[in-house]
Amino acid sequence: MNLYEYMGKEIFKKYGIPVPGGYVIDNVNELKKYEEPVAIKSQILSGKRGKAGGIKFAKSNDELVNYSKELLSSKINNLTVNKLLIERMINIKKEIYLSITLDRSSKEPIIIMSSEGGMDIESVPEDKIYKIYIDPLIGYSDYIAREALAYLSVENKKQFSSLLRSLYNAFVNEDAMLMEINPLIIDNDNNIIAGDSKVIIDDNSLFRHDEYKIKDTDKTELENEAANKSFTFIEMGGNIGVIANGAGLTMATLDALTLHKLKPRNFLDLGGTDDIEIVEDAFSFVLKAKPEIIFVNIFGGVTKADTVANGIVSSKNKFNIKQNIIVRLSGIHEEEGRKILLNNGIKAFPDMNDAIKAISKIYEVN
Amino acid sequence: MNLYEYMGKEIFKKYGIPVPGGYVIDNVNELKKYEEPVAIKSQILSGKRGKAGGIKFAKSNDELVNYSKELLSSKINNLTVNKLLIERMINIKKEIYLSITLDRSSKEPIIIMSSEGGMDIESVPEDKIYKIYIDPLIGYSDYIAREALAYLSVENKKQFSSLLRSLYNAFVNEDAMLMEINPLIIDNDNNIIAGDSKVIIDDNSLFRHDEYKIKDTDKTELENEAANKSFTFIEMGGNIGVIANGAGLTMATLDALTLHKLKPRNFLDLGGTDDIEIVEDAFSFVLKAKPEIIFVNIFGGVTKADTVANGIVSSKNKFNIKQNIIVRLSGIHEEEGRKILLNNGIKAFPDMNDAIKAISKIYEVN
Amino acid sequence: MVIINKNTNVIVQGITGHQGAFHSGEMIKFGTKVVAGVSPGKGNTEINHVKVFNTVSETLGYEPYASMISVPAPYVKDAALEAIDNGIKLIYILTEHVPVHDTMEIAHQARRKNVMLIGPNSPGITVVNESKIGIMPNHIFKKGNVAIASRSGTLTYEIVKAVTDSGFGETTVVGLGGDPIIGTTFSDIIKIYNEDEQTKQIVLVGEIGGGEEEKAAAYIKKYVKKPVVGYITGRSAPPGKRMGHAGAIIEKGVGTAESKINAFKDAGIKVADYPDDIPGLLQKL
Amino acid sequence: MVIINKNTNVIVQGITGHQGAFHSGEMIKFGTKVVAGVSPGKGNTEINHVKVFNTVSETLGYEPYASMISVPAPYVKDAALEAIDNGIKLIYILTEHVPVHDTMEIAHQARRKNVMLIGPNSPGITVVNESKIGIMPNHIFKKGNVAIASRSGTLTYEIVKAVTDSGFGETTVVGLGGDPIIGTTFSDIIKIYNEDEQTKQIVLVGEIGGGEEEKAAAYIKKYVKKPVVGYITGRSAPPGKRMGHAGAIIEKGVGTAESKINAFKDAGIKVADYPDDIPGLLQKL
Repeated sequence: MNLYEYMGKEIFKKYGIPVPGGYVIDNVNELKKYEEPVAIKSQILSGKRGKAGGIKFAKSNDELVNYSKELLSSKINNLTVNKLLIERMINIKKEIYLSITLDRSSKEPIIIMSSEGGMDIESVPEDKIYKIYIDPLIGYSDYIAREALAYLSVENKKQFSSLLRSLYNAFVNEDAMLMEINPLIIDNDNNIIAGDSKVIIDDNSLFRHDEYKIKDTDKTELENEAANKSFTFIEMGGNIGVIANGAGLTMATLDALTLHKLKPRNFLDLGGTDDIEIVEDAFSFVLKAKPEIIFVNIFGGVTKADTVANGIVSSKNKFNIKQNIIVRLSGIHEEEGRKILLNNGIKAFPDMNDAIKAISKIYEVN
Repeated sequence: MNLYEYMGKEIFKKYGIPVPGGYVIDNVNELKKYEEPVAIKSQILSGKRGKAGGIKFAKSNDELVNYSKELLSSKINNLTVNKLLIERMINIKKEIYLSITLDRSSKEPIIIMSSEGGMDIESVPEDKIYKIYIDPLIGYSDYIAREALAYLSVENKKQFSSLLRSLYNAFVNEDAMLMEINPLIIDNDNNIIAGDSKVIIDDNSLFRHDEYKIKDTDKTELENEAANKSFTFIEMGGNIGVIANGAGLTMATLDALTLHKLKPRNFLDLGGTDDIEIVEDAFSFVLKAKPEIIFVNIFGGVTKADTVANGIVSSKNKFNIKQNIIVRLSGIHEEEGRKILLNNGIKAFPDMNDAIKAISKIYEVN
Repeated sequence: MVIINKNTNVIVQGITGHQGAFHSGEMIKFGTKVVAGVSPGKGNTEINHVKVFNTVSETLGYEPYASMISVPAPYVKDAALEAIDNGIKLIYILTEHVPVHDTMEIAHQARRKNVMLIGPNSPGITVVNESKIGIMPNHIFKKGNVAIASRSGTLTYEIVKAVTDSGFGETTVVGLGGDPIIGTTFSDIIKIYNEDEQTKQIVLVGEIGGGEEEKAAAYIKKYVKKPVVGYITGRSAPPGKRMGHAGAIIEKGVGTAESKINAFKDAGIKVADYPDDIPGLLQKL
Repeated sequence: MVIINKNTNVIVQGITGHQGAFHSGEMIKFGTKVVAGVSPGKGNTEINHVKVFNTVSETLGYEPYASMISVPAPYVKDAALEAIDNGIKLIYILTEHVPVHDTMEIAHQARRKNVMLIGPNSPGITVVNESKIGIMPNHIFKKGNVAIASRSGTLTYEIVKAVTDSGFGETTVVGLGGDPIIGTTFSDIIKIYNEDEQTKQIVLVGEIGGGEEEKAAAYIKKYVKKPVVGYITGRSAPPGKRMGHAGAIIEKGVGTAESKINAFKDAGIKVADYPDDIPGLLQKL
């Protein structure tokens, strides 16, 4: 799950990583009296927040109140701003990029650094990026900071060393997939301060982190609702509702539709199941997304095709589905399954491409 | 350093390992009013405390007061009792042996268990002892308790598993060389309770454990005083004071004296030095042990023989040493060194055995 | 054949669970030598005529070589470390939702102890006519000359069935797992398939996320003479979204379908647009 | 010769410290190729005409094979992990008083990465006429056919000198270290000495504590044809007392001089009562 900047900074504080003094508000009534110049930062899970106008700087109480009013409830990069982080302004001598993430290839945590702070790391040239791999069986040791400091020019080496150790501890203890500080600010007194935070916590670790059991707000309402039912549901913006089984087959289904110039409304992985009710649950989510057509693509392996067929029929009746349902049903018990569907007036194909062609035809006809 | 039972049990408590309710006293005035049967346990660093009369059981207030008076300041196994641990009596259904120590050969922590609790583990036959090695790069994992429980019959498996994890955490975090619970008591309600504690903390780790900077009381006063000056000084009970350089050579010196039926008074390793003052410090400790003769055995490698010779001469004058000083001086600058000594009336040999023969001769003559 | 054969002794950690019980039964039907089960607290019971023990240590008399781990995600690390510590040489983790920090530790300890790790979140490994460890449906296989590796489950079954139905048949099928960090990867498996004499052609079913398809392509370009067919899912996936698999995500521009497809093409791999196209791209040898 | 030779590139971690500075100078006089020094915060300086860097990583251009670690005990683990991570293949730790839990971790990581570890709390290794890493006095050696291993410092110098003075001379001398847990032990070194063609006879200087002398004796009994002379210190030591070396302690009846002497005798090793007796027990070959 992606954490808001202010939540990432709370973690930083807990591990002794300096952050600018500040506070969070949901509401302008919670603003404290203006005392010094502050940044007003929209708490949304989106990059390039500043460029999109999500960060304002106030040099008076009026500015503080007016900008806060302006930002709260506004839409930045298509996301509603529900919270603001009001932070003391830091004088900036230098900006550094620092993150710890997982390197999939080496299967290790990796520290990524660059003296080019404040920019998206993707846009920094490779030769200005420095990487250190950490052996997870050994963990962090102080020489890693020394190696980092051979690359980064930082005056306050002791503070940097302690910060890097803290960040690594936070990364491991909090089961993070990413902890990014961009920019890591060095101020005119050579203090090192985390200017921003981007933290992603491993969803699969939440059983040992009660503190993160909050609403994961980079998901839409429907996505969250599905997640609570243990479905992976992703909104895609098209018009063809999709139910498939297995993440791979579901992705393949979306890809195939797209290659046929059709636009999927969603990703929904039914999972490996043999339960009619779960099929009904899947339909209920897809229907909430208001698709024009529903495409069900099932390969029966563990999941039996006839069970799914029965689930489709019962869903159609239960939810009084008016939309066209196109089904591709293959694998174990496929013939029984297709027979059940045809008997109930639902088109069923053994082949995925034939099913998609049938959908294309509907759109051509319309 | 060896910790007293009550100190070990404080560590256990900190890590959530159950111990009997109790308190420590230096003085009978600190006794609490008798409420239930208690054990009165002399806090001395010695095995077989019980057999030597160091543990008493009180079933009334009178007994509590009288036994406490009797034990405090008494000598048990030649050690003075300065503290008592007053502990609630535990009903005992079963006694187990459990310890974690370092296995020198595998270079790993090792868990040692036996269903024969309450006895010295040395006297338990090998086939009743069960060992589990822990990989220090991986640490403890719960399967280790399951493997232990395949050997030990314990009803309350969940409590045992949690206790073993706690003991391992304590062992690592406290830099222990030994954490022994003998007996580990299982009471009539199947609760598991640490009946005793024997904990040895690595002296070399004390820089990260301020809490253990206490007087290590299994050393004599002189040994402690020497330790504060960074000398290893061990009292041996004989009459020949020994100063040698290097732990190996010092042990070899004691061994050689013993093989010649001579009795060393002490072990004192001068270390690798080239400083006259350190030689003087060494003499000051050996003199406090009141030896009949002083034997100095030096091989000059890094330490130069002439420097030591000068140190011996200055010590003799400074401390007005009346005892015979026999010196064996070899290695770098040995001839200069022996000359300095002979000029000051001190017998010096190039060969260790010749020096020891000279000491033997003194005793034969006397 | 490779990795396992009909003489491979297999234990199942978590054999008394819903998945463990069902799939160990299916494995036995397939012909797998399931010699013992492990389920803490269920020792001295039996399931599918297989004896159940509390610890892996107690199964060592059966000389297990491989373990299938099907325990709840919070206990996977403990089970895997137990298996490694007891000398198991092949560990397959079925379980989904294993914390990635746990997987890192398992993977490193496995490498240190020369243990082959498959998964987590994988459908397992099937060597046709020999042995199956995992959850792939028994009925889809037929002995042939195609080796398949995939990051998916159901999609793999579908492709296997298509390969079977088209008459080619398979030597070995490995599901590598849908997590961001997995034990055996494409670049590991391609070496094994390349050296396997019975395997005449290879199918790789990749997906968005990470760079293992690209690494495998580089290896194929350099060393592999056998025909390879590739397929990549997730072409239509938006960046930053986990597409059902924890590992199927485009992060900071890395792991796009485009990059993988280009790497495949550059290595001379024939790339299928649809899974159904795969049999047609295989060569009649 | 074994372990190191005149072409072995050596770095010194802690070269600007009192010990590091003095002994790196002595090593250079001996003929050791000290190619670089490491001392955090002292980069861009020079000592004994050797360039000093802040990190091991920066010395890699000199292709170091071995590192001598002479930093204060609290920093030894960090320095050793740094050396291992940077591909150093032989690590010698001079420092005394290293926490034993740190040594365990260093030793396991060294074994995992195929690094030879000598020490901690060791006088080092000398291969006569080739290279010296450590603090043994230069002047005591003479090229000969005796290999010596010992857990002591000064006592070793004394024995080396006696072997030199008696005309035999040495091939290799290794100080294993006085700590309870050390990298290379008697049972490791005996294999190396047994295989070294220049070594015709072997001297082992053991002491109370642990069981490595016994393990080496068992190996010698089985495999070693070369004459071996042994000596054990601590015969007169009371149990439970650490005799100067953290490792020289009889614990729970384990590690007595008697046990070691008996094991030596049982393996056909001639046992000296006094260090001075050792040259007399060596064979004129």
